[in-house]
Amino acid sequence: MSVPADRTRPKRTGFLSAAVRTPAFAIGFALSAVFLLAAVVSFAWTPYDVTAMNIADKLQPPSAAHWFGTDHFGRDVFSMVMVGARASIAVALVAVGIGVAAGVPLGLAAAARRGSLLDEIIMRTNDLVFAFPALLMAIMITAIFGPGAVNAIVAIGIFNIPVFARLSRGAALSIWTRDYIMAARVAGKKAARISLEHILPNIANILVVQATIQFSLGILAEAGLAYVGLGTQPPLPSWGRMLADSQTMIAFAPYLAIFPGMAIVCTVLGLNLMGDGLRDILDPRLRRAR
Amino acid sequence: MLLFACKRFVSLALTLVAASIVIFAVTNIVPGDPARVMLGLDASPQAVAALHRELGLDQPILMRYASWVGGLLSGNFGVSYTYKVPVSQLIGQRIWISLPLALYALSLSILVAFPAGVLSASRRNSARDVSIMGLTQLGIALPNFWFAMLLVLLFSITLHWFSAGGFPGWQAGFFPCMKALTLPAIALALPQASILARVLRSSLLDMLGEDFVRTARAKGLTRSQALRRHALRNALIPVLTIVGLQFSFLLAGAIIIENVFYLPGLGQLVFKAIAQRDLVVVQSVVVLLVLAVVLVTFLTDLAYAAADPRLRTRRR
Amino acid sequence: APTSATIGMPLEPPTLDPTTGAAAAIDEVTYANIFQGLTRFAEDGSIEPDLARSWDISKDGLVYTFHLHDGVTFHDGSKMTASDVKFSLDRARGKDSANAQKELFTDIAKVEVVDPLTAKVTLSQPDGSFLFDMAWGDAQIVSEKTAAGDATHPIGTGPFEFDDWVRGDHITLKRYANYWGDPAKLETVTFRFISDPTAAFGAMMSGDLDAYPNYPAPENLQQFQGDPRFKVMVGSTEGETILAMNNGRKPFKNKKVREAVAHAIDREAIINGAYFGYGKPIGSHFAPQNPAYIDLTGLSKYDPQLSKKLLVEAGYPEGFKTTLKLPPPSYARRGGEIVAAQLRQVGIDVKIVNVEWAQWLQTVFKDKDYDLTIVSHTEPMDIGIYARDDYYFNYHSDRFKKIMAELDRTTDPEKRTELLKQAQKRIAEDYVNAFLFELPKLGVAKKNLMGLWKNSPTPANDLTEVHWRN
Amino acid sequence: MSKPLLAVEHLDLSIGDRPVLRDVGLTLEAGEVLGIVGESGSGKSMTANAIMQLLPETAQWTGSIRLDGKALEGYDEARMCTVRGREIGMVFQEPMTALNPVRTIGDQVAETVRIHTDASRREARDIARETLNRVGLPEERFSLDRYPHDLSGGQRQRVVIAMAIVLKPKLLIADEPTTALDVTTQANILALLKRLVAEDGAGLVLITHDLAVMAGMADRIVVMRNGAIVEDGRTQTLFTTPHHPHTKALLEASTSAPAGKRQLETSAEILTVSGVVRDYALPRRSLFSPAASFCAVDHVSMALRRGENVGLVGESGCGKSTLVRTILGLDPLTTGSIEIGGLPFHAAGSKPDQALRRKVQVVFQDPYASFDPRHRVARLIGEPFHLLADAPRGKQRRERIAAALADVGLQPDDAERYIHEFSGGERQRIAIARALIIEPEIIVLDEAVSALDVSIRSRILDLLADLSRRRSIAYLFVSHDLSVVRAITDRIYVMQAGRIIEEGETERVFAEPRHAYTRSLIAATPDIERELAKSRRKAERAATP
Ligand SMILES: Nc1ncnc2c1ncn2[C@@H]1O[C@H](COP(=O)(O)OP(=O)(O)OP(=O)(O)O)[C@@H](O)[C@H]1O
Ligand SMILES: Nc1ncnc2c1ncn2[C@@H]1O[C@H](COP(=O)(O)OP(=O)(O)OP(=O)(O)O)[C@@H](O)[C@H]1O
Ligand SMILES: [Mg+2]
Ligand SMILES: [Mg+2]
Repeated sequence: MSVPADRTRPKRTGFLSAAVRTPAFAIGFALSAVFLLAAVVSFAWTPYDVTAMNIADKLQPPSAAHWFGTDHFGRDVFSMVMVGARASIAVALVAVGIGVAAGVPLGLAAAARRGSLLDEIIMRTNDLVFAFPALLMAIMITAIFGPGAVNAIVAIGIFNIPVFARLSRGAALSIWTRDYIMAARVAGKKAARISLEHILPNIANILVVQATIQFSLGILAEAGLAYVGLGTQPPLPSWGRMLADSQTMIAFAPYLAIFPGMAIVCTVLGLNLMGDGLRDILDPRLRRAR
Repeated sequence: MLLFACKRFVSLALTLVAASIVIFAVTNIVPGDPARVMLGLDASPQAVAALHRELGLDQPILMRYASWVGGLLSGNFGVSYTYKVPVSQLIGQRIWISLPLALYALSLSILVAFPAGVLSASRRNSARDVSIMGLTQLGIALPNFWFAMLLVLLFSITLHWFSAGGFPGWQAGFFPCMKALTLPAIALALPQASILARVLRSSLLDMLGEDFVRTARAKGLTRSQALRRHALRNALIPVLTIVGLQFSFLLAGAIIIENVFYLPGLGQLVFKAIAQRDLVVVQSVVVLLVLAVVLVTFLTDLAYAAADPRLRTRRR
Repeated sequence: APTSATIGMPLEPPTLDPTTGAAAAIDEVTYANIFQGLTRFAEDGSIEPDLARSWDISKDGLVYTFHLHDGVTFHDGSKMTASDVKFSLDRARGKDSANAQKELFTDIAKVEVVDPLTAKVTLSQPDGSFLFDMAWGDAQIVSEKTAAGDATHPIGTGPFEFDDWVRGDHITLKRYANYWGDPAKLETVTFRFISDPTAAFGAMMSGDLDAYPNYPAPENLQQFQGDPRFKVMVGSTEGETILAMNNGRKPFKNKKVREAVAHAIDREAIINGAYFGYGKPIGSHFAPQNPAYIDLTGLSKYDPQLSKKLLVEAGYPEGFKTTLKLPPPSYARRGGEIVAAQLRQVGIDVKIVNVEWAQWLQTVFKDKDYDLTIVSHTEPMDIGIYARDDYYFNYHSDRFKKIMAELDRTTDPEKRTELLKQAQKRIAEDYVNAFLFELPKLGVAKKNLMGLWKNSPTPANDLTEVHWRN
Repeated sequence: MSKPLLAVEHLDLSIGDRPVLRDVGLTLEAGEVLGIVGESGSGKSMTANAIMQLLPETAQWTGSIRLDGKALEGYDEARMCTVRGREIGMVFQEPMTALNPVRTIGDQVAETVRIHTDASRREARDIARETLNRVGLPEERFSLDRYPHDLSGGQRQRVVIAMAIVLKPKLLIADEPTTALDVTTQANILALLKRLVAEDGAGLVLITHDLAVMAGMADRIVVMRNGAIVEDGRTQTLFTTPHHPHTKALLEASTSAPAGKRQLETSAEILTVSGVVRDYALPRRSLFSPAASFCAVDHVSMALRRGENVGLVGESGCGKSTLVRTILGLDPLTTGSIEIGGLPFHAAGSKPDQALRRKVQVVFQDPYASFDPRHRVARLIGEPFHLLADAPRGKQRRERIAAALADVGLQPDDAERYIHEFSGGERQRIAIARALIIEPEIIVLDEAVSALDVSIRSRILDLLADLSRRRSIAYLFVSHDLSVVRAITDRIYVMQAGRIIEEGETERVFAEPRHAYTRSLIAATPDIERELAKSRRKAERAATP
């Protein structure tokens, strides 16, 4: 025996087809994929060796030999943009990873023990980290540990933690009020288990969207650190450092700034669009054809 | 409400204490001896030792923390190692650039973001919405120093409308100062405005789906009337949070922009002080900035209450 | 014609007392403008009388009697007398002295006031460079009454007096009405601190600055040269830019390795890449504009093959790994990248570590915890540092020390020149460091701003003669 | 026959490419109440929204809508804005969210006036004041400056009604205006609506799925199903002689009681609640006043015997759910204790006993919120196995799940589907299966059928009755709907403001309630027979002068 549908059943469509039908996502994905691909390919092949200098060939404008021209050391900018994608993407990715890995469990724990001392401590610590001027602290961190990709990651990652902790706490709190959480509690499940089985999967949407946003912020932050001379260190280029290095030459060799600049803009734009698209795709209210 | 304020106050105080410990610890871990930095390459060991004594760097660390915090509490921020003038005087000079700049940028950002957010929310997915949102995406994606550089290239070097940077000082008059702050404020405001517009839009869209907007429409309000009279004020709450955070960010986070436009703001002060190991300045300014953030958060909470009567008379 | 000028500077002086602070930026503001010494450097690096009208030197070279100008007043109105000289020198060499260049005064045994206009300085041993030493900014004459406040409000005897200092932004000086010599041509001078090279470019291009005597971005000079509003001044400094090697550490303990490094380096490429072609190659630690200079670059010609061979001989056929610590200036950061690339060509795998000045001073300079570093030694005539045991090169050579000891004792110019040449050769042949190039002084100014120094024998912006041409 | 006030003809509506309304036609005279009934999703709200032309952006429609002879289908958006609020007023279902939380009630009522007339702010406020008085929010207690958040649901609904009628529109549309309210409030609001329509001589379109409400309110009724009107007629006729099978089914479902209540021999007590108090701490009002607390459950004692069906009734907010949560061991007790099968389960200051937990399970009100949307049904139903030390695994587990599904009338292969693939009724069955799977002795049903519409509700009730007969499980049946409780329980407790005020055999309590509050509850509960009889009498009185 079955009961006739008393409400329209939400029609769930496949993620892929939804993704294709969401132009923001498709464009964003394509944009970021180009650079991701460039980063991957650069491990195997670049038109020129990015560490080899050829001072005699310096500051060549774009040409058939050097599509994006050469920099002040005569290095091929196209190859540098390819390899630079590696550093920029890796820094941002790992920094987001740190934020998620540390922030989400903290947020979940705080939500599970809402109002407890633990919650209070976690949230106040978050506030504290939030209250520090991020760039200044990043500078101090790199002053302590020395500049470099790893330390840039740590510096950016630390400031990702409260973002994810807050977000997951807030989202988890609203899930904790759902009846199915009550049902799980009636089934005798403990808070940690409920967090893992029910809360986490249900806040994953929001986390994914935020992760794309933090990822693009990470790329910008790496650029900012590179600008003040921290961030990834030579000889391997990063987009941020390329931009920083090229600024004094912008008036006579604008292509030096334009290409890495465009790379950053396109990747960040791509990621933001992807985030927007993901939100539309993952939001059940929008995804269900009602 | 009083209790709420008291609680907030205690947590504020605790935050500051924690912040002071963290910042003191961090500055003292940072390798590099302030005396060395001050005396330079060929300084003799005696000179360095003498300077150590003068700066009080030979005392045990707890003593130094205690005397620093004691000083803070009595309003004495200490004396800059490098400049040899009271830190409060340095801050006093810088704040008159950082604060107006932050306010200027924030106003620009709000002035741009509000119409943009409202315009795009009022016609979701229209060409207008899509283009405004596209622009905001771009605004977020542009690295700010790069954008600042382009502004200088266009407006000062090519067009000569603005000077490339610097600050004439308030004694030069209001308008020259505002003019000097214009390009930096634009550079700072662009990403902030973009973020704000996006938040406002999505918050408005959320509100437009609320029942009370439907009720308003049933009363005969047009879509845009309903948006302006009913959705907007409710949508302000998340927007306020962002505005609060942006303000504190602008106060201290403008380092890069201050650098590009050689503005002697607070960000520059700390940035240079870190490089020169002027620990007193770093510590005091950072604590002050933390205080500013915490206070601004506190004020946004109060602003919430003003915007939302439910919080004003909680459980009457 | 205008009577004021705005001068750009990359770094802000922390204080304004050259006798207690080390920063070059202090001298760049105060030298010859606010403070004056017994002697002074001229633009070409020679020593001229300043507050001391003339002097007598005793036969044994131990007693210097300085005759001071009459009518010299400090900016607070008080008269400058021999007792100020005594005060200044005693303060600088005293036990509690915070003078950064205390070495300059170690030979002084006593200072006496003969009469208000005559001061007598007795040395403990003859010092051939004493008059030279007295020209340093660190040896300038301050007033006993106001010395304590000089850090924030300097009171000197120069043609300009301190007016205002907006920290982080600018310092203004104004013409001192009761100056004892020829009055300055400009009424006010503003020093504006712009460290960011792009910002400096923007500030010059937009006309905010009248001059930038130590312009930080050589890559832009071409543009200024092509612009009729500006002139570019390329001069010399006392800055020997070197790739310093830790002689006390493996593998650089081995002279063969150091020699290999020296031959692996292509100076032309470095000057081209890091300084856009400005700068003179050097083969030892000595300024080319100095009369005693000899060109020793031939000892360390660019020859990667030879370099590889030397590495094999030294026992490193596969090369080795090492680190290169780089302080912030762009000559170091950019030069470092090129050096690293060149060393990689001969099999030396160089890891670059960028450090701040504070860290550089701590880890490299004080703790000597480094393999390689690049830095410019901007003090005039500083070859003596190679004789210092505690110096960060970890270079210990008795032969070199002997030359230096002899130099100190010698006052005869000829003989001194000879000794200096020996000294240059000694360190070049020991391949103590790889000597890269002499840092140029690159200045940019508006076309009709006249009288700026082209060269930089000491960090200074002497504005006494600066004026606008109509 | 005079020109009708509202005439809708051949209304077809689709949203996106999905047809929602088909050939809907209805008419309404001034002073008349037209009821629209139908299952959830049958298109009642869409019909109302089409009249207001407040439709989703993707909606397209054809047909004619005439208000007082004016063809609204020809009106553009700007002109519709002059009609809405002035000529048609609308009242929505959800009073808690229908008002803007950040504006005063006076403002919101006056806004309707200010938009449509050129009344000054003062005048508008005066009119608003008058209207609020009219809807029973007198000046002394409800100043114009109050904000919605400190009004109760019923009071808010009055404000919404005031907003709708302030300009005395000719047509008032009320879309389920009382569904979210408890019975007593519902009765008041309905009476208010009726009075206002009579006073202003307006027409009222009343939408509800509660036939009992309809019986008392409507002059004529249309029955909708799947976007079309299947029957329409005068109320009396429709109730006495329904034609369409769907109408018959609806009527049947709303009057049916599950057959065969057993006569219980007195068995052992399985659940004993003694002296339970649950305080909620309230935020302090000032620093120095003692921490205030709100006593949601106040010294409640109750008992359930093995296999007994016990009802717990009381109006919204009286503390029913709170009590349920303490019984389930989800909320701490302030004082008192709870025993299961004579063993201490949960007491003040101690954690609930995990081992006894398996004896009590629960079914919640909202079938949509009760399940994690990301898990398959098998996993959802199997969740309580967590309580068993020797939980079945593998094949055995699958069999148990299949059996539980079969118990509630679902297919074994439903175990592999996701919860969103089920209707509300099916979901509630799954919830019952989840409660049954570890064979508890008590099942608490907190408003378990309130969210379902009548036909489905009756089927769930049948299922529950059937299970209780077969398994001798004790039910604690929590509801504010007395007719449902009456149909299924043996004994009831009546709760008011946290206290149990009356207790007894269900029939006895309904037949001769002892407490005044119980009496008022019963009186306020709409009952089709009673309502029909009442309106018949009224009609007769009117006919015989
Ligand atoms: N915004 C919308 N977009 C698409 N379809 C919708 C929308 N709103 C309602 N529907 C569909 O229109 C149909 C009629 O809905 P309507 O709201 O009129 O039902 P109802 O009879 O009022 O039900 P209920 O008693 O639950 O309120 C339903 O099948 C519903 O799924
Ligand atoms: N967390 C809480 N803090 C303070 N008061 C609360 C809390 N939860 C519920 N209350 C109050 O306790 C009372 C009882 O609430 P409860 O949910 O038990 O009512 P109910 O009888 O189940 O009502 P309904 O029929 O609407 O579900 C209400 O007045 C409610 O406002
Ligand atoms: Mg409806
Ligand atoms: Mg309840």
